[in-house]
This record gives sequence, C-alpha cells and structure tokens, in this order.
Amino acid sequence: MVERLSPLEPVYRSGSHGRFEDGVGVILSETRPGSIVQVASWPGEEARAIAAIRKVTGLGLPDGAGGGVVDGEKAAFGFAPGKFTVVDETEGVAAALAKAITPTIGTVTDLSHGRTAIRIEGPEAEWVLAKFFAIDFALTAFPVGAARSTTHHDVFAQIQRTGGDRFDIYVFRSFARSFWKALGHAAEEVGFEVA
Amino acid sequence: MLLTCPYCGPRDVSEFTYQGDGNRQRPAPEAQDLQAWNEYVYDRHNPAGDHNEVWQHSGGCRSHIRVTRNTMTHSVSSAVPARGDVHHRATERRKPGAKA
Amino acid sequence: MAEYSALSLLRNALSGNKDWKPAWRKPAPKASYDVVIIGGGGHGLSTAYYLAKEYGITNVAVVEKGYLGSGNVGRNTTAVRSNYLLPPNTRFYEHSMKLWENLSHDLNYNVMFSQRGVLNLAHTPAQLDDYARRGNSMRHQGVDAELMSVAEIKRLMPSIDVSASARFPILGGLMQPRAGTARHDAVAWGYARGADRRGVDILENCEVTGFLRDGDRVTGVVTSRGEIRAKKVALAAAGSTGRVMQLAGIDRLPIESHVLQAFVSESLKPFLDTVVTFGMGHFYMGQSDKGGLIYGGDLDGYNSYAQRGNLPIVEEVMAEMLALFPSLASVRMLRSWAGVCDMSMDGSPIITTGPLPGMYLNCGWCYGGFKATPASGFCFAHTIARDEPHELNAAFTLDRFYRGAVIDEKGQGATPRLH
Amino acid sequence: MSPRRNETGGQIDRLKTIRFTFDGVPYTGHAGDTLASALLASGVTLMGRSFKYHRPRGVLSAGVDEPNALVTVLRGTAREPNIPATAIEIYDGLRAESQNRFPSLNWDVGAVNQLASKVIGAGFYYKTFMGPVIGPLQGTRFWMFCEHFIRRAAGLGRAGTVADDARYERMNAFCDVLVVGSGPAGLMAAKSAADSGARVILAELDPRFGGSANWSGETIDGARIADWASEIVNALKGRKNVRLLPRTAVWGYYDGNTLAALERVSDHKETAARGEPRHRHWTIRSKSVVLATGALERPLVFPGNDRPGVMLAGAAQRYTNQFGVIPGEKITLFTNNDTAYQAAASLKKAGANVATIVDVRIDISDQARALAASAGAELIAGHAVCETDGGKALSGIRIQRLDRASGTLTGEPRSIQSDCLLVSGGWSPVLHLASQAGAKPEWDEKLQAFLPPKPTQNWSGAGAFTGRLATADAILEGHAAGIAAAGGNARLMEKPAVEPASVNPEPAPVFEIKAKGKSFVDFQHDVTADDVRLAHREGFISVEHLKRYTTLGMATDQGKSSNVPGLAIMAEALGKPIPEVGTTRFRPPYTAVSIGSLAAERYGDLKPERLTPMHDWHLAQGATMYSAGLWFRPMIYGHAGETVEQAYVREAKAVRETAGIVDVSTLGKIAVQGPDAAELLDRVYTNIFSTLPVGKARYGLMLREDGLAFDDGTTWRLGQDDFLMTTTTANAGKVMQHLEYFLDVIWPELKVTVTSVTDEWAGAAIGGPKAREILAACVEDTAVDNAALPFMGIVHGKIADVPVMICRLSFSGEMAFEVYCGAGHGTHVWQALIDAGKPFGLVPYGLEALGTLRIEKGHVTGAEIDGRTTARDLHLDWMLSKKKPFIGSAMMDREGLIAADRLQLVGIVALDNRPLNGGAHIVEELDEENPHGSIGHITACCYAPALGKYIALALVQGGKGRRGTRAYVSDPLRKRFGPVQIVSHHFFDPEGTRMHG
Ligand SMILES: Cc1cc2nc3c(=O)[nH]c(=O)nc-3n(C[C@H](O)[C@H](O)[C@H](O)COP(=O)(O)OP(=O)(O)OC[C@H]3O[C@@H](n4cnc5c(N)ncnc54)[C@H](O)[C@@H]3O)c2cc1C
Ligand SMILES: NC(=O)c1ccc[n+]([C@@H]2O[C@H](COP(=O)([O-])OP(=O)(O)OC[C@H]3O[C@@H](n4cnc5c(N)ncnc54)[C@H](O)[C@@H]3O)[C@@H](O)[C@H]2O)c1
Ligand SMILES: Cc1cc2nc3c(=O)[nH]c(=O)nc-3n(C[C@H](O)[C@H](O)[C@H](O)COP(=O)(O)O)c2cc1C
Ligand SMILES: [Zn+2]
Repeated sequence: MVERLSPLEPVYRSGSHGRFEDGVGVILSETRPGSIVQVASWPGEEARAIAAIRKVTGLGLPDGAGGGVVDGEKAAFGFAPGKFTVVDETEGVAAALAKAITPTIGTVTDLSHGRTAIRIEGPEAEWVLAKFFAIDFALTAFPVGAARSTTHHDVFAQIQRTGGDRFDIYVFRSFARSFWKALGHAAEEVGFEVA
Repeated sequence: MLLTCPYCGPRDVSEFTYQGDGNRQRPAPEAQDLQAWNEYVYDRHNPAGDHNEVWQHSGGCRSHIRVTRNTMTHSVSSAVPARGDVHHRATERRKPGAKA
Repeated sequence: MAEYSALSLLRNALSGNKDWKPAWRKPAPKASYDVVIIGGGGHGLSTAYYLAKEYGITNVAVVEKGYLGSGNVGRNTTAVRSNYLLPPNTRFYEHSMKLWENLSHDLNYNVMFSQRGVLNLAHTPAQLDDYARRGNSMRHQGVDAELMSVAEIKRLMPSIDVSASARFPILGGLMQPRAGTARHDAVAWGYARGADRRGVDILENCEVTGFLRDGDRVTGVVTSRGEIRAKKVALAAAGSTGRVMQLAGIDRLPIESHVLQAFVSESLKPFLDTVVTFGMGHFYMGQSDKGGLIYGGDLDGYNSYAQRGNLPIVEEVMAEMLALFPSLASVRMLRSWAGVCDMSMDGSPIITTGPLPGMYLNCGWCYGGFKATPASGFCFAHTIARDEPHELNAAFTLDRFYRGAVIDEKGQGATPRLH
Repeated sequence: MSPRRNETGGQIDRLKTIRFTFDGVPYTGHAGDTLASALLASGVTLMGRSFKYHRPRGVLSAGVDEPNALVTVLRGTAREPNIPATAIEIYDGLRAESQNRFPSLNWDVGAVNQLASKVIGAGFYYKTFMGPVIGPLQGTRFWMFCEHFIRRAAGLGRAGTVADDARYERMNAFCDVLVVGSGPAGLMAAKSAADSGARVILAELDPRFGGSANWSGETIDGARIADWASEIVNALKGRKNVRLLPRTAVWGYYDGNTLAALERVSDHKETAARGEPRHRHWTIRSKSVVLATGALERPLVFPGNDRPGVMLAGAAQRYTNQFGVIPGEKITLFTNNDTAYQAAASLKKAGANVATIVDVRIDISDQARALAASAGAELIAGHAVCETDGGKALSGIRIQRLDRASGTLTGEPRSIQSDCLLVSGGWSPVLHLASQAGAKPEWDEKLQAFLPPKPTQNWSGAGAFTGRLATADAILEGHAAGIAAAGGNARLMEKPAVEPASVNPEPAPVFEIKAKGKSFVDFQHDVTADDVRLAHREGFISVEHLKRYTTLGMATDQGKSSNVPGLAIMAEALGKPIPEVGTTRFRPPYTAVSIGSLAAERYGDLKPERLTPMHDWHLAQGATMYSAGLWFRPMIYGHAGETVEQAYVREAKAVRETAGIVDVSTLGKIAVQGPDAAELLDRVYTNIFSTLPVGKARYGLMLREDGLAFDDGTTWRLGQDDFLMTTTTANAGKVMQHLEYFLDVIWPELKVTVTSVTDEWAGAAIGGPKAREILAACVEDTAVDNAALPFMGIVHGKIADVPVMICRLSFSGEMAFEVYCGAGHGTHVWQALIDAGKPFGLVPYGLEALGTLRIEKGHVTGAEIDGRTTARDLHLDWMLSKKKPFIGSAMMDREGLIAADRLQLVGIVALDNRPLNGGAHIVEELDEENPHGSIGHITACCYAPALGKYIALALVQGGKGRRGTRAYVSDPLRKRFGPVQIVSHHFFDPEGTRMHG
C-alpha cells in the first residue's frame, strides 16, 4: 500500500510551541484515520442506515441530531439530517459500507482522502476552539460523542467531541494546512505540543 | 442574529445563506406561461413584518430551512426544514428510480 | 431668501448671526398638488427641484415620513462615480456626473463635491482585464478612466499594502479621476432649499399610510398629516419602496430590501485622498473632510427594513480593510449604522411611469443611488412631466425583466444580494 | 489648577513607580493610575486641543466619556490615535503624544481659528467656497482648493503608516447570564445569578471591578464598600460557572442576544506575553443579559466652561478616592443637584479644600446643606457661574444671581478665585446598549434624563442604569435582576445599610447659563449653545438635523456628555418639552473599538489558502503561482531568463508537439449519487445524461433559471446511480448550492445525495500527441488504447501501485486524459506520470498555457460565461435539448436573449502582429483621440503558437455575421490600437481530429 501524503506534512512540527513554559494547554495532532466515509440515508431510512453502520463497524449510533459514538479510533456521528460520518483506522471501510447500504437505504461516499482529521486535546481545548467556532463547547452543551457541522470563515468543519477535553476536527484537505497553521497560532497563548 | 436550524440548533447568521422569498412558486417544468416564470424568477414579496423565507445552513448541515422572520425586528418566529417532514416520513414514497 | 456667499457669511457674522432664515419652509400640507412626491430623500428632492426648474411645475409637495434626509441620502458613504460597464448605466451616471460638477452653483449650496477620484483595485490578471474592459467601455463613451500601476497606487496612498506577499497582491487598478465624494446631507439640504425657493412644499413628518384611488388610478395619498390629492403621485422611497407599494396593493416587485451597513473611524489627519475599493471582497473607503474614514462593504444579505445590521459583516469589512491598510489596526471604529437598500434583480435602477395609472416609480438603486441623485431627479422629473421616459432612463423599465433585457453589471442574475 | 497626589488613600500602589512620557517629557505615576490621573498628579492640566478652534483643554471626566484629553499612544512604529487619557492605564515605557496642535500643545497656531469663530460657526461651509461661476476655478476646482486646507486643519490624531505587529483575536462565548458593568448593581447581579447556578459572564470596561464602589467612599453594613466589592469579586473568581472579564467594554447589542465586547488584554503592559493578543473581540451569546452600566454625569453649559480646570464633580471624586489625586488647591463646585454635595464632602474628607458651592437652586435640601457644611464650603444658592477666568488654566470664576423663571442673570458678577471648578448637571443612565436595537428611550421628568426603553430583547437592567442612583437600591435591584436572569427563585435580600445616606439625585431642570461668551455643549467638536440656536434659526430643528448640521455628538465621545444639554437647548428654543424633541439614535459601538480587534484573527491572514495535493511539487519546480479564488495554481513553470510569454508559449507548444501535464485538482467535483441521480442531471443540464452509459463521460452545460449560461463541465457516470460531476473552479461552490437548493426546496422527492468531493480527488490532465504513450508506459490493470478507452471513456487502473480513474477528454484539443486518484496519493501519481513522460518530453504547464490552448480551440470559460451570455451567444445552442425541460429552458428564449445585436463569441486575429489585451474593445472605425462605437470586447487573448499569431476570443455584437470582416482593437487605456480580423472562435483543428485521433 502506498502511504498517503498528509497536507500538513511540511508544517507539522512535533514538539512544544508557544508559551508552554507554564505548562501545555493543548496537544495537537493529525490522526490519519484509514477511512472517513459519508453515509446518507433517504428520509425514513435512517434506522436502517444506522443498523448497517453498526453491522460494518460495530459502532452503535444513538438516535437524534448530532449524536455520535466513539470507540477507540473508530467513531461515527450524525452531521446533517439523515447523514453520518464514519471513521475507522483501517482503510476500505467505504467499500464495506457500500455493500451494506443498498440504494434503497441511501448512498455511501468515500472521503478518506478528502478530509483531514485534526485532534485537539487538553485543558484549554475548549478555549482554543472557541477562538474559531461559534459553537458552545461546554461539556453540558456538547457531550462526548456528539458532533457539530460548522465553519470558520471559509473552512468547513465537522467536529466531534471524542473525550472530556478532546475534539476531532474534520476539515477539507485543501484547507487543512491553513487551518493547522491558524490552530497553532491560536494555541500559542496557552502553549501547545504537537504530538 | 441567530437562526435555529432544526437539525443543528441555534447558530449565528454567518453560517447561513439567504435564499430569499419562500412564497415563490416554480411553474411546472414544461409550463410555457412566461408571465408565471417571470413572477417566479424576478418578483419578490418584500413585506415589512413577517416574511416567509428560505435559508440554507450552508456553514453547517447544509440543509435548507423555511424561516418566518420579522423584517422590522429581525426576530424569528419559526424555522422548519424546507423538505417538510420528508425526512421523517417512511410511507408514501415513490419507487426508487421512478421519474418525477 | 438670501443667497449664500462668503459675503453673506461675513455680514451675518457682524450682526451676530441672528438674521439667518430657515433653509426651507415648514408649510402645512395643502389639500391638493399637481405632483406629490413620496420620499424626502435625495431623489425625491431632486425630482421636485428639476420639476420646478426644468418643467415649471411648482405646485409640488415632497412628503417625508421622518426628518428630511433620514433615509439613505443621509446614511450613505458618499461615493460619486460613473465608472459603469454597460452603456445604459454609463450614459445615465455620466449625465449625473455632469450635473454634480455644477451642482453647488446650481443650488447655491456647497455640496462639497470633491473630485478626488475613485480607484478600483485589481488583484488578478483576469480582474485587471475585467477592469480594462470597463474602463475602455467608459472611454468609448467619452467618460474618463485610467489604469493605474502598482507604483502609482502606492504613491497615491502610501499606507496601502502593495507587497507581493499579500494574500491578494495588488496588480493595478482602474481609476476614474473625475469621480469623488460629496457631503451627503448637504445634497439633501441643498436640493430641499433649491426646491423650496422655487415654491415646492416640503412636508416633513408626513408619512404616507395609504393611497387615494379612483378605480385603478391613483389620485392622491393618505398621510399622517391628512389626505392630499394629486394629479400625479411619484414614488421615490428607495429602501421603503416595497412597503409603500404594498399600500397601493402591489405586494410583489422585482425588488428586495436589504440592509447595508457603513462605518466611520475616529477623526484622523489626512490619510486617504481617494476613494478606494478592494477587488477581492466588498470593502471600500474614503475619508471625510472632518477626518473620519468612511467605509463599508457587503450587504448583510437578508431582507430587512430595520436600518441596522449584524456583526458578521462588521467583522468582514474590518478584515478586508486591514488587508489593504494594515496600519489601521490600531485606529478605532467610532460608529456604525445601516440603511435599507432597494436591491433590484439586475442591480440597475427602475425609473418609469406606472405601474398604476397616475403613479410613477423610481427605485432599484441598490447601494449606488447617491451618485445618481441629480440624474435620477432629472430623468424622473421628465418622466413625470412628459408621461414618458427621458432617453437616459428609457432602458430602466419594469418590464425589462420580463423581456430579458436586463442590465446586469455583475452578471449575477436574479439574486439581489449579489448585486 | 494645581492638582496634587495625596499621601494616602486610593487604589494605586504607591510602592510601584511607573515611568512614562507625554509629548516627550518624562513623568512618573503609580500602578493603578490612568494617564490622566498620573498627569494630574504631576500637575499637568493641559492635555489636548479642541477640533475646530484648537482651544486648550484639560480633562473633563475620568472615564470613556472624556471629550477633551485625547492622546496618541505610540507603540514601536504603531500609532494609536485619539485615545482618552482617562482610559489609558500607565505602564513603564508608555509614550503618549498630544494631538491636533502645531507646533506644540502649549503654542498652537490653529488657535487663530477662534478669531473667526463668528464666521465659521455651524454649517458655514455649506454657504461658501462655491467659487466663481466661470473661469478656471469654476465647477469643483475652487472648492477642492479650499478643501485641501480644510482637510489638513481638521482631523485629530494621525494614523500610522506601518502595520502594527500586535495580535488580535476573536473569542466566541456562550452563557446563561451576561452582566454588563460591575458596579454595586452589576456585582450583585453576577453573584446572585451565579448563586442560582447559571453560567455567568461579568464584563467591566475598567481594569478594576466595582464601578463606583471604587470611589464613592461609602460604607456598607459598616465595611468600606470598595472592600465589600473586592470580596464579592474574589468569591466570584474561584467559581467554575463564572467568567470575569475586566478591561472589557461590551460595545454592541446585536440580534439574538448576541453581544460584542472588546477586551484590552495587554494594552496595559509594556509587552504582551508570547501568544497573547493585544485585544480580544468577544462575541457573547447569552440567554439573558443584565445591563448594569451605571450613569454618566453631565456638565453644565456656561461661558468658559471648557477651560482646563473645569471638571465633572463625580470625576473629581473619582480622582481623589480612586487615584489619590486632589484635582485643585482651591475648589469651587457648581451644581443643579444634590449629588455634587456628596462629592464635595467626599473630597473634603480626603483633605481637599472645597471653598465654595454654587447652586442654581434656591431651596437647598437639608441633606445637601449638611453635606456642604461637612465639606466646610460656603454655599451660594440661587447663583450660577457666568464666566471663567484664566488662560490655559483656570484661575477663577465669576458668578451671578440666577432668576430661574426667566433664565436671566442679575446683579454684579462676583469673582471667586479658584483653580478648579467642579460641575454637575445631573446624571444620564448609560442606556446605549439597551437602545442600540432601535428602541426609543423614555424621558424621565424627575431625573431629567432618558431612561432605558422597554426591552426588545431578553435583558433586564439594574442600578444607576435604570435610574436607581442610590447604592442600596442598586444592590437590591442587581440582586433581583441576577436571580431573574438566571431563572432562579432565590429569596430577595435585605436592604443593606449604606453610609452616608444617599441624596436625592433629581436635578433642577437647568442646562445652560445664558451669558456672553462661548458656552460649549460638545467640547470636542466645539459646538456652542449659539450653534444650537443657529441651527434652530435655520430650521435644523429635528435633533437629527441638529446633530448633522452642528456635528453635536459626532465626536469620538459620541456626545456622552453633550447630547442631553444640546437637545435641552434646542427644546427651549422650540418651546417644546424635551420628550417631544427626543434624542438621537444610539449606535454601536458604545466606545470606539480598534479595527484590529474586529478583524481579529484575520488581521494579517485574510483568507485561508487552498492548496492542491501537488502544491509543494509545483513550488519545488519553480512555478509562479496564480491565485484563483482561494486556490493557488501554477501560472507558468518559468525557466531562468524566460518572460511569461516565452514560458507559456514553450509550454503550450510542448502540448501540441509532445505532451504536457497540468494540475486540474481545483475543478469542482460533486458526487451525484442515488436512484434519481440521472433524473436530476437531466433537469439541471441542458443536455441529456440519463442515456449516458456507465463508464462514459459527457460534457454538460447548465443555465440559470433566468435562461443565461451558468456553468459547464464534464460529468462521468461511474455506476448506474453514481455520477461524478465536474464544475469550473470558480463556480464549484455555486453549483453545489444550486443542486442542494433544488433537491431540498423544489424537488424534495428526488432521491439524490450530492457531496463535494473536490478534495477527495487529485486530478492531472495529460495531453498531447504522446499522452497515450506516456500513460501506457505507467498505467497498470487497464489498457488505454482506443478500444479500451475511447473518447469520453472511463477506465480504472493503477499507476505506481495507486488506484486511478482515467477519463479521456480534452480541453486542450489534443489527445488527452484526466487522471484522478485519491488526493493523498496525488503527488505520488503525478511524479510517476512525470517520470514516465520524461523520455517523451512531457512538460508541466500552467494556467497561461492552459488558457492559450483553450483559446486556440475556442473553448469558453468564466471570461465568456460571465453571467450575461446565453448558450446561443456562445454557440452552444447545440447543447439545448428539445426533448425535455431543464432549468432555464422556459426563460432562455425571451426576446432580449435572442436579439440580433447581442454580443456573440468570435475569434480575433491581430493583423498587425502585435499582442492584444484582455478587456480591449472592438470598433468598426478607429478613432484614437475620441474612441467610440464599441461593438464588443476581448475576453481572452494570447500568442497562439499553433498559428504563429496573436489571437483572441471576443464577444462582439452580431458576432457570427461578422466572421471574415475586418475591425479594430481600440484599447485607449493601454493605448493599443490596430486592425484585426474577425474569425470563427475555432482557430485550431476545428474538426477535432487531434483529440479523437
Ligand atoms: C450604507 C449605505 C452606503 C451607500 N453608499 C453609497 C455610495 O457610496 N454611493 C452611492 O452612490 N450610493 C450609495 N448608497 C445608496 C444611496 O444612498 C441610495 O441609493 C440613495 O440615497 C437612494 O435614494 P434617496 O436618496 O432618494 O433615498 P432615501 O434617502 O432613502 O429617500 C427615501 C425617503 O422616503 C421616505 N419614505 C419612505 N416611506 C415613506 C412613506 N411611507 N411616506 C413618506 N416618506 C417615506 C424615507 O423616510 C426616506 O427619507 C449607499 C446606501 C447605504 C445604505
Ligand atoms: N452621586 C450619585 O448619586 C450617583 C450618581 C451616579 C452613580 N452613582 C452610583 O451608582 C451606583 C449604582 O451602581 P451601578 O452598579 O448601577 O453603577 P456603577 O456606575 O457603579 O457601575 C457601572 C459600571 O459599568 C461599567 N460599564 C458601563 N458601561 C459598560 C460597558 N458597555 N461594558 C462594560 N462595562 C461597562 C462602568 O465602567 C462601571 O464600572 C451607586 O453605587 C452610586 O454610588 C451615584
Ligand atoms: C459620510 C458620513 C460621515 C459620517 N461621519 C460621522 C462622524 O464623524 N461621527 C459620527 O458620530 N457619525 C458619523 N456618521 C454617522 C451618523 O452619525 C449616523 O449614524 C448616520 O448618518 C445614520 O443615521 P442614524 O445613526 O441616526 O440612523 C457619518 C455618516 C455618514 C453617512
Ligand atoms: Zn443545520
């Protein structure tokens, strides 16, 4: 298998940055999942789509808008009416899903190359993200597993909370480098580490 | 200004794209009535008060919503999916692949 | 009423400035007029002025719901130019420009028209070609236009960022040297005084709340100060066009009313001598004689009659401003406000007889009608007086949409917020 | 005035000395000082010059309402003009400069303007400068000549010319209760809301929480109220559900309870910490808001009221109690209300000499008398100040008996020696935020002030903001407001005991003392009471006209101190009560905000960069990049010493002669999937897609609903229900929205998903006589010959172990292929193609060559599909299916769209063999002096290596009929004129034999 090139590669600098002397506020990383897949179901077929996702990945999506689930490096979440993102560390999940999601249920679109997954975690994760997105990141408003579709100016993002102070952000690959730089810039204030 | 997307919840207006007058009726595709087409394409309700309009949550879930918003105060009294309850209705659907 | 001049200023100063008279009368409404003009903005007032001056029709009332000039004429960013692409627009706005050039004399009121140029910046070769097309189009119609090089631009406005490393580097620009700015309020007041001196009644705090009708025909208006009959009723209500037309039972028009914000910085010593527009967004800026930077950007993007906008555009405008003038980051925005713009479906105006008998319509000015004030009044007066359009506004009909004869400067089609 | 620093008292840190300069002169102050308090403590009372008359001015207030003491702060090379000295916290190394003076603050030549003040009163410029009606100065010339000087005389501070290197930042916040203002009312509101469990944000524009508690000198239940405030603040600090924002002015109240606030994070520091912004722009979305913004004191209008040494009484109290600065040696006080007596007593307590209190009222309350007595001041009732003495500093005042009924002054003026005159004209609640949404404030006759309007959004008010000026009441009200805002139902608190007892704040309705001399209403803009009356005389009687005619309230302080006196004077002139006159409209921002803060993170970084997968490769190969929307694309891969034209000609030639490769990853790509996908395409494209076999692509054209051309591109059928649509780079987003709109709003019954997959696929177009050989050399798992891969066919295979999808289609007119692979493999595949192509002479080419190739072929792009052209104009009518309706089909035949004189696409050949220019016009007759008679314009042009000529595409009136005729380019902007031939737009290989090959 040929390894995929990350759009972040030339600007991805591991180590501590910014004002880290008093501690590190956030850790930034690129998670590079093998599969990022969009499942869209026709109206009324959501339950069957959810069942198919469970069958293929073992992830049990909750009902309801923006609900999601995390299991290790696997995750799934709803981001739009009838639409879900499924993430898995292994490649080829799109093909497996395409078998389970028949045309009567909906469609499957492979976005594994097209989206870049960036993780931000740490005590200041909410603070740093709040510099970008007009989303309430408080745990009460945005529980673990849940996801939001939103934008920072021109950069469209899907954000899933994958831990108490951890968020995975999916951005368009072409914008990823710009976004990464901006994220680092914003995190300088709290000190950050690139894993 | 905030708009409440039925799917995503209240979001800043900057996440939405305005698609204008929601009362416009698209004539049947084959219709030759130029007057009807002209009204649909060019004429707009432009009331002072509650306005029925369509917005897209383009910076979020990307679905379209029908909004009733007061053009004097900007207060929003209703916001529902433009597709109606289509997404929750299991019956009454056409056969896959059938032509409209 | 006395002429204004340096001499009259001196004379009055000597007598303690006690002898100045109101710039226009505050008459009570008469029961009827030959023409009632709805809207005491720039266009309504200039229409009255030219009706009196050019056509001798002086039994005219201008009815204004608030204080005179409370609409867009009193809240615009004062840019006056005729740098249009499409010939019907170029011709019309150039006629306006010619009237501007003599307006202070004509009105005996200094409207401070200052021809300090309007410069449109280009950031890609394709955009430079686009501007060249427009500039050449102007030149082929006898209107001034020049391309400016980066070096010339830098010389003209030393604080502008012309570096090649800018996100959208400046490659050049289209300059109209005769364009410029005028003192917005003075335009309204000058036309009001001019019309008043020719016998026009200006009725402030007089809101039109309905129309008098004889069948289809419009025979007058109902106002907050009583009924007023009129042989002809002319509408020049700009952003309020939709609301007023609704009173006449017309609830759909090729118009959407959108809110446009504008901003002024704190007063500064001369910083910018020209009006400049950013090519990769919607930002534009000039500096008032008082020293405030006057600037604005895009519409808020939704229907509104509220005369106030929201934050996203505020932020957008400032970001674009600093992309051009980074040293202004530490300068402060003093005040923001908004006006309601009558956005038409092709971005060009409507000046026409109808749509009802006895009625005349002037609207669709989008966010560019201040510069049109003289020509709009001139053409509208003609249309009212002669019951047919002047050749300059012959293309600005209501049925051009139906006919497919749109005048679409930006090529955006029927999406008003994009014009 | 000789102010001095007290030995003790105040909230400054006397152990910390801070050094700064003002106009280059070094001074010291203490931590906790503002520039104004530190200057006052150093005996400096002249701090600014007024706008028009350049009058010497001192400090009037102690806060953001300051109209006079404006300075420029210098930081490195950055200049921050027009900052009130009252709002600057001093720090070591602070450099401040006075403004609007030449050569110096002390000796300012601009002050001569005062001599002409009778002539240059309100609105004078409307009446003059029109110049001669004829001659060289007619038209606008004379005015512009004068304007040149007027502009230089006007303006306040000077903006810098270089970027400041500060960082600005945005912050989004959400909370249940936002409390604005941290005086006694706001503090209690924040506390009670927090106690109710709500998420609370407390914003205070000052560095210190507590508002008037910091300087009122009161006690609460026996404790100093300043300590009481600190205690509450300390308790709030530790709580998880509370965020405290000091130095944060909430300046805008927008729709949906969205508030904008400016936090000055590091303005008070010599240098910001690493990563720390200078300003932070907060957007706070709060379920409810408590406005506890207090009240501002108003000055009185009387001759000479602007002399340095005249100060608001409350400000003096603040300088004394908060900063330990006694503002003068011998203080006089002039008031129309009792609150000033509290200030007098408070000052006395701190050791000041308040010699005299002049009150316009005759009946003085017992409480006030007692306060005057405790201040040790002589009380002169029924009198008014009619003049002030001194030059650049106050030396004394003159008073006369005032007959309030007639407003006249009687008796001999009495002189009182004094270096500091404190004035109080009553209090105006800070209702700016409440009324920004457009609601009209309501006049309160008792307080002689506007009170907040009825809420138009979810807010409540507390304290001086609602007119409750008594501290105990403010606390009670704050407490209740906090609970209510949090939706709690905790018990209301008991009224605290506040000492000294509050006075009745209701003033006598006196705003102006009419006497000879200049009485200033708007200090900064030099608007006098006479100017207001002149406006009245000339009919500018609406408050909004008054404002615009005189510029009253339009200065940097936005009339915080001047609006009410101004409109009161107008009301009197009109003989109308104040409420009938009304107030001018409040607008954001409450206090001026830095433009940098609003641009926030976009300062220096306006837009993100959008990069293709092969971006770094292009850079490494020395490509010159072209910005296309947010994308960057190679323009040319120039060799050393090559001009742009040489480079693109070389690249384009290579494509025609051997092969070239171009990055097409930016093309919009939309996955159109689902059982109704083909049906959707039939409806949105002008031609038919449902008949397209799987494994084939088709070129499609879209119209807008109005029948004009919208976008074009190829769409590939990858499966029965699975299409890949490509759009132009520029229109990708628009087309996506177009499809989404129709699917959601017009045809919800269609089962189609549209997904942007632009970023999923890297795309390389490889074309030229050798293209197929190159592909064959590197592609595995599929053949690429004519049989396997016919024109518009699609195959799947591998290149360098990576799965690829190849479609044979051509934009260049050559035998060409588009190779798509996963974006993460883009560079890998691209490099493999480059390597495979090396033996064949494969050349990477950029946008210029791409443009050249397409012009030679007569293919259209955005320059021709410019939103004003129809399919027919572009000779694409063959694509308009007659078998089905499609978007735009009903409107495309309207008379205006089929008119004979429409601009139509043609080809142009330069007959003088010189380069053509985009945007040049075409004329039938050349007239270089007076260009006229344009019949069209050039949309795109190039040197065509295939033809050896300069050619162009153009849109020309009735274009088709002009083929074969001669015309001229007329390009006055670039002075390029010359003969051209109008030809078909298909310059090269019109039959397409090369690509079908
Ligand atoms: C922020 C902003 C910036 C702009 N910048 C520029 C610029 O730089 N250059 C430029 O050329 N143009 C600009 N414009 C556009 C320009 O201001 C307007 O197109 C133009 O002023 C409109 O014509 P008017 O002056 O007659 O309108 P208005 O001044 O709006 O006059 C219409 C009048 O009708 C009155 N009215 C409404 N309803 C009634 C009723 N029922 N009864 C009685 N009276 C009624 C209104 O109160 C109003 O006074 C800008 C507009 C805005 C909002
Ligand atoms: N002498 C008097 O009778 C008199 C007159 C006026 C005020 N007061 C005082 O009024 C107090 C009432 O308390 P209060 O809390 O209502 O007022 P306050 O003046 O004590 O507090 C208001 C606070 O709000 C802040 N503020 C104003 N606008 C703001 C904004 N936009 N953003 C952020 N902060 C902003 C101010 O900086 C101030 O600290 C009493 O304690 C009394 O002493 C008394
Ligand atoms: C060209 C221009 C310059 C302005 N300059 C100032 C200014 O220097 N100070 C100010 O306070 N407002 C200024 N304003 C804004 C007005 O105060 C006011 O906000 C605007 O005319 C809209 O009216 P409104 O706010 O009453 O609705 C200016 C407005 C315009 C159109
Ligand atoms: Zn949504």
